[in-house]
Amino acid sequence: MTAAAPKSFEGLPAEKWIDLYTVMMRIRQFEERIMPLLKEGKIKGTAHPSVGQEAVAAGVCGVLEPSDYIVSNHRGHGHCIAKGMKTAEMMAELFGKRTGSNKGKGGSMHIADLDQYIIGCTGIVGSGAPIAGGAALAAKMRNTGQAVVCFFGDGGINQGVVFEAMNMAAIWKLPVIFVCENNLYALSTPVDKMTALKQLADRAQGFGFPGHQIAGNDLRAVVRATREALHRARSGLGPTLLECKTYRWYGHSAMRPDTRAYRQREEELEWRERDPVALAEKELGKAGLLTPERIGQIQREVAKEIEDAIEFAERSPDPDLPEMFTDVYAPY
Amino acid sequence: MTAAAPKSFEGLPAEKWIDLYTVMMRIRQFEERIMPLLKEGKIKGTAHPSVGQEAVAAGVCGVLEPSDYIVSNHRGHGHCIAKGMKTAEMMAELFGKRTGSNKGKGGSMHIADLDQYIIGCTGIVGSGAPIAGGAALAAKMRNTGQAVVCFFGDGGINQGVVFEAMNMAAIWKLPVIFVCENNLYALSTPVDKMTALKQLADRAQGFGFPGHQIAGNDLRAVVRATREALHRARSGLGPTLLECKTYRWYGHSAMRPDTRAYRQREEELEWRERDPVALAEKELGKAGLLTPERIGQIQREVAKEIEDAIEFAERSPDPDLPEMFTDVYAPY
Amino acid sequence: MHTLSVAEAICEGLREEMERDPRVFLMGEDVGAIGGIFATSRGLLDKFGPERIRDTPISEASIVGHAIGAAVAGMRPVVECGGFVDFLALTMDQLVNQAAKLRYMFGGKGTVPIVVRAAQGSGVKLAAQHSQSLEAWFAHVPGLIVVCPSSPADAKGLLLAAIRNPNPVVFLEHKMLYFVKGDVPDGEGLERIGVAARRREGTDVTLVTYSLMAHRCQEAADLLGQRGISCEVLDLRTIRPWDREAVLASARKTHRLVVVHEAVKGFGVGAEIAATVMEEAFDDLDAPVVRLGAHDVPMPFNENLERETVPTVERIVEAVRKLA
Amino acid sequence: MHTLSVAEAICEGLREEMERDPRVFLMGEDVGAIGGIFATSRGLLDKFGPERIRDTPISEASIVGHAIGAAVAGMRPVVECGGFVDFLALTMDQLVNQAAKLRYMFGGKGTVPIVVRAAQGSGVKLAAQHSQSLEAWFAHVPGLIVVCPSSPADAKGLLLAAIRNPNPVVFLEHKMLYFVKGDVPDGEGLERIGVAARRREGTDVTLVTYSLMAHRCQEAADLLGQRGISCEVLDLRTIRPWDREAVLASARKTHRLVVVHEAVKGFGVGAEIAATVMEEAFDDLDAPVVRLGAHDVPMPFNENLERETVPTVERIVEAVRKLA
Ligand SMILES: Cc1ncc(C[n+]2csc(CCOP(=O)(O)OP(=O)(O)O)c2C)c(N)n1
Ligand SMILES: Cc1ncc(C[n+]2csc(CCOP(=O)(O)OP(=O)(O)O)c2C)c(N)n1
Ligand SMILES: [Mg+2]
Ligand SMILES: [Mg+2]
Repeated sequence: MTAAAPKSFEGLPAEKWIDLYTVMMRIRQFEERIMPLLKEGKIKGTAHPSVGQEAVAAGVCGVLEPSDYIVSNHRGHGHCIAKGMKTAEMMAELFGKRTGSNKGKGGSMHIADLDQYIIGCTGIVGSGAPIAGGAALAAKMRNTGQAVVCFFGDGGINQGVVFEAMNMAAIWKLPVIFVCENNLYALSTPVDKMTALKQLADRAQGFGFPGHQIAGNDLRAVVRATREALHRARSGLGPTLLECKTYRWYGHSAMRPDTRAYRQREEELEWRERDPVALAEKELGKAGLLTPERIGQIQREVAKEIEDAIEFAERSPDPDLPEMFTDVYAPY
Repeated sequence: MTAAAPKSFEGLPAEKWIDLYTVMMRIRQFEERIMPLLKEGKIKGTAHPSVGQEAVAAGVCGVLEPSDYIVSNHRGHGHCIAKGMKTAEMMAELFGKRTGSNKGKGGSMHIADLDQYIIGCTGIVGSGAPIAGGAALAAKMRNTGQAVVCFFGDGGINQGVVFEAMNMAAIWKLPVIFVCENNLYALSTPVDKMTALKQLADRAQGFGFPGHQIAGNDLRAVVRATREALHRARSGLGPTLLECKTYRWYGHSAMRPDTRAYRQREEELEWRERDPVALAEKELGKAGLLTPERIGQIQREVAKEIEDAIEFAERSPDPDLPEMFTDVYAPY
Repeated sequence: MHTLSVAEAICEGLREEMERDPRVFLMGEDVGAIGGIFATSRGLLDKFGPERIRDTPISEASIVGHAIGAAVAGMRPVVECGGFVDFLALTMDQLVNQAAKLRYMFGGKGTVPIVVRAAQGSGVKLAAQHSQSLEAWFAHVPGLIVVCPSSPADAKGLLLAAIRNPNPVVFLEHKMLYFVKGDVPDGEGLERIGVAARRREGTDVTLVTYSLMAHRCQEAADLLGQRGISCEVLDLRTIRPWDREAVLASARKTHRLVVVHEAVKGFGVGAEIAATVMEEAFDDLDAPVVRLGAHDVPMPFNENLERETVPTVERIVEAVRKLA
Repeated sequence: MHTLSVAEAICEGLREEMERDPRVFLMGEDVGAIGGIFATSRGLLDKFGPERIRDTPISEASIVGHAIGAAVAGMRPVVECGGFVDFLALTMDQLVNQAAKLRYMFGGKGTVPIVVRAAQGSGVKLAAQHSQSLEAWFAHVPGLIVVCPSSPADAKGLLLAAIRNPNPVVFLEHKMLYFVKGDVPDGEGLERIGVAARRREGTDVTLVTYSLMAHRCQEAADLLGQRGISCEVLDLRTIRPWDREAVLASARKTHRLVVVHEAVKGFGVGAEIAATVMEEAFDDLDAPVVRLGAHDVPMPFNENLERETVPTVERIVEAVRKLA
């Protein structure tokens, strides 16, 4: 940082913003790197990359306390990275290795780390919402001051349990933040055909709690809105719905790279212009928090970290066959 | 009717109002009569009487076309009567008799009559909503002009599929009217603890269609709101939520007659004051549509009908044991 | 010993466990003011207050979901979903795709100590949507534990075991048993999951059963005893894991088995037991294992039809007589 | 005859049936623009438009619910719920408490001609929430029909039968079979529900199977044939109702049976078949019926573990060799 750099910005210490930017870069590079690995078959199954949506994960998770919970969805790498998971463990998990965060038994759609208060990704769209509510209920009953973030998409917002969980959070004033990443499509299905609302944030009106639409590619806006929602949550005022408008750059998943059947090239290019990483660089640069040198340094550090993660994953052994039989039940 | 009686009232023919009143009386007497029969064990299982809520059933169903569908819930006798079912067949069903509307195989919670476009009562709270949506979808795809009414309670409004169905009706502009009978309690649970809304009608705001709160014990208000919603539905404008505020006079069900654990006597008495039948008598009397003589005559006619229905039910045979095995599959 | 109904025994178990362990709480529809649909939480609201005896909206899937989240976060929730097992159909994703698999998917991190209680069975004339017995669904799911007590002592003792178990337990009560009374030990009376109870020793035929049918089998065994047929009656009590050793040992002794449950026969628990006994004790069997279960129909409303849909004492007696 | 993959055969069946019958339509997540999660409706949006190839929100329970309502009102909906059978866990209430029981509860009035299609099975490294085989759940429910085709011809022929059937049909495809090619008759090629196909005649052992495992059984039978063991392979194709006669006839001929399915062994379809064969053909059996199914675990992600979780050709061969 140059000598003239401010100590804080938007009420947060300068280092915090550097951290958030670093997290965005980490997500970006992690996701960009796994795609060729998926094609090569080194990463098995599928994965849902979140490139283009980094500001949501970084901004939301960046202002949480370590002991706040998050519940993620199928597009969850970014959330997990932002909440503090080690990329090496995540990468090993994608490789299905014994050293993976889930011992190679979960894979991309189930990455989790309870030590980081990440209750996990889930492959059933919407299913995390009541689980998030339950964690929030536990926090409330025990008076721990924890908040819980529940991530889901514009598709997930129409799942029965998401509605139910919103209602339960509303009546019990649970410390939940419902973060809807509205990337305009649920797989191939455009959001404006799947609700009749002007904005998804209005969904909250049907439950009696506040909902806000946010420019999801604007790190600052995400941070601001999350802090406000967190304040509500911790004050016992209940849930908030944050609709973060964003866009996924690539296909729905590694298995479905093509988007042309349902998205226009122009729209894709337009959103590429609104690259959240570039936007953060610009904003934080303008605020005197980031210099091009620092950016370059972060990029290199992160690149090294991801390469190390890949090497770690490659080097790690597969789980032994008997691992198949463990962890079905906790011992009793 | 006296000579001075008007030919129409509120844009509906005078006879229509007499019919609606008669339907209310039929529901009232049907429900009042089955309660002792349940205690005696002549009617088997349970039943959820709708005494106190007659204006909703009569007012909503009274302005439907015969070919409009209704989907009811567990508290459905009134809906079925209002939509045109024969009380004798219903009574025989409650007795579990072969002559019952469902051959004695459904009972109170499953009374149905597809010939009357009654897709039926259901014992799973909320489950009728998507089924109603589906019937509406069929109507829309075939351009039949039919509308579909979906009845549920203040408890049912929090069931996942009810939310989902509201959303689907909104996006497809289905000709559905969601009629929420808000009788203030779901079994023992007060409505104001189970949503954080000022009024349930606001639920519709989360979906982008209109919702209205209505005095559910006021036949005229119910008729008016239903006609408006029907107009919307038939014009292709989509669904409406009608929250009809009402009250059940008795216990949740025959098996749970007692209410004292969750309702105050004062509240019960207050609502008895707002008896929808008495209110209709007063209103329609004032409008010159009903005289005390006519009321007496209707009461007697209905009483006779219900007695006949009971006699029919008593006289009817049980289904033969092999009936157990029929109707599991349609022949193929 | 003291005498309690099954409903009272469950209530006693809940109360004692909530007193013992502050992490335990009860959540579900109408569990508070009226003390539960089947009176299994009577008095608990007054004792523990609305935070720990928590009424919920009619949102079954999310009741289970909230239990999962609370459990992962360190609580020990017991939930009711409107009382009837039929409503658990609404919760299958949360129960099967989330609760049962979470620990495995997470590579052994995390536990989901929830108890999902529900009432099974027919006999109350509530027809097809309120009379099912669905234990076979849950039993097919690795990661779940499935319990079906038949007596007040077991209801309490197994409920304690279920609450203390670190895994998700589907705890299946029976509507017709709630008011059945029996002796309950004065201490905690903890029972072990996975252990069958031999209700009666016998030499000619083994009846393998559970829940309400355990009582019918006892009655049948009485009648059969009068006719000189000696029945051994095994009450499984737990369906997943079920007590293979006890069943196989009895099969090797009597050489004849009848499995009796109230659920639909086809693809029911009886099939697993019959198939396993055949696999493990084929040469010990003098006759094929007989299965009795409900006829292959939804539950009819009419009470005569309802009664005949599930195994009756007469049908059990007849099946055993044909076999012995 | 023409050659199609299973996915293409399904698509052809849908197209022909939609052309033939205006009541038929397809509804589900992503069935339109991308032609379905598993490419089973490719090109249909262009041909039939968005009313009849209808994309839905991610609201699985209500997709089935809407199908039920539309069916009762006279349509013939085919629905997909996000493609994977695992997501049908979200729909169990609509499927089991509504669709399967409606006609019965209504005393024989009304029919629910819906087809709920879903993909079962493992092999694609998607772990525990995307790899299940749940046919045993559906098979336990009177009122449902359950179909599990293994070839393109059956996929098409049985899909037509399912759509024309007036009852709710759960139509279970297999992810690993979508791209498997085979001959499909040039006419409609309608197949009958409830009839097994004898894929191979044999004399020593009968393999009873379906879906992907029908292929593994054929491979195993090839290998076993080389070692002088003659296997009969029965592909059930329909699980409810299943073809008891065909299985029993074969059991009476070979006196030895192995049931092979991908679903978890415990409380699976194999148990019903084994138990039934024992009941009906005990004296014809030279050995207990052997069951092969998945190990008692959620599906692990790692591909080695995944591969070993379900029956392999080697395990089938080994099981038959032990028996024969
Ligand atoms: C219950 C369920 N239904 C369907 C799917 C298949 N599926 C996976 S992701 C997805 C789209 C989700 O869209 P959205 O919630 O907007 O998240 P995004 O992928 O856009 O991040 C679908 C349909 C699933 N995994 N779970
Ligand atoms: C899915 C489901 N959960 C629970 C029940 C038990 N139950 C039957 S009626 C009822 C209350 C319904 O309340 P509401 O929707 O307000 O209708 P009301 O009884 O007041 O008419 C409950 C909880 C049920 N039948 N179905
Ligand atoms: Mg999206
Ligand atoms: Mg109510």
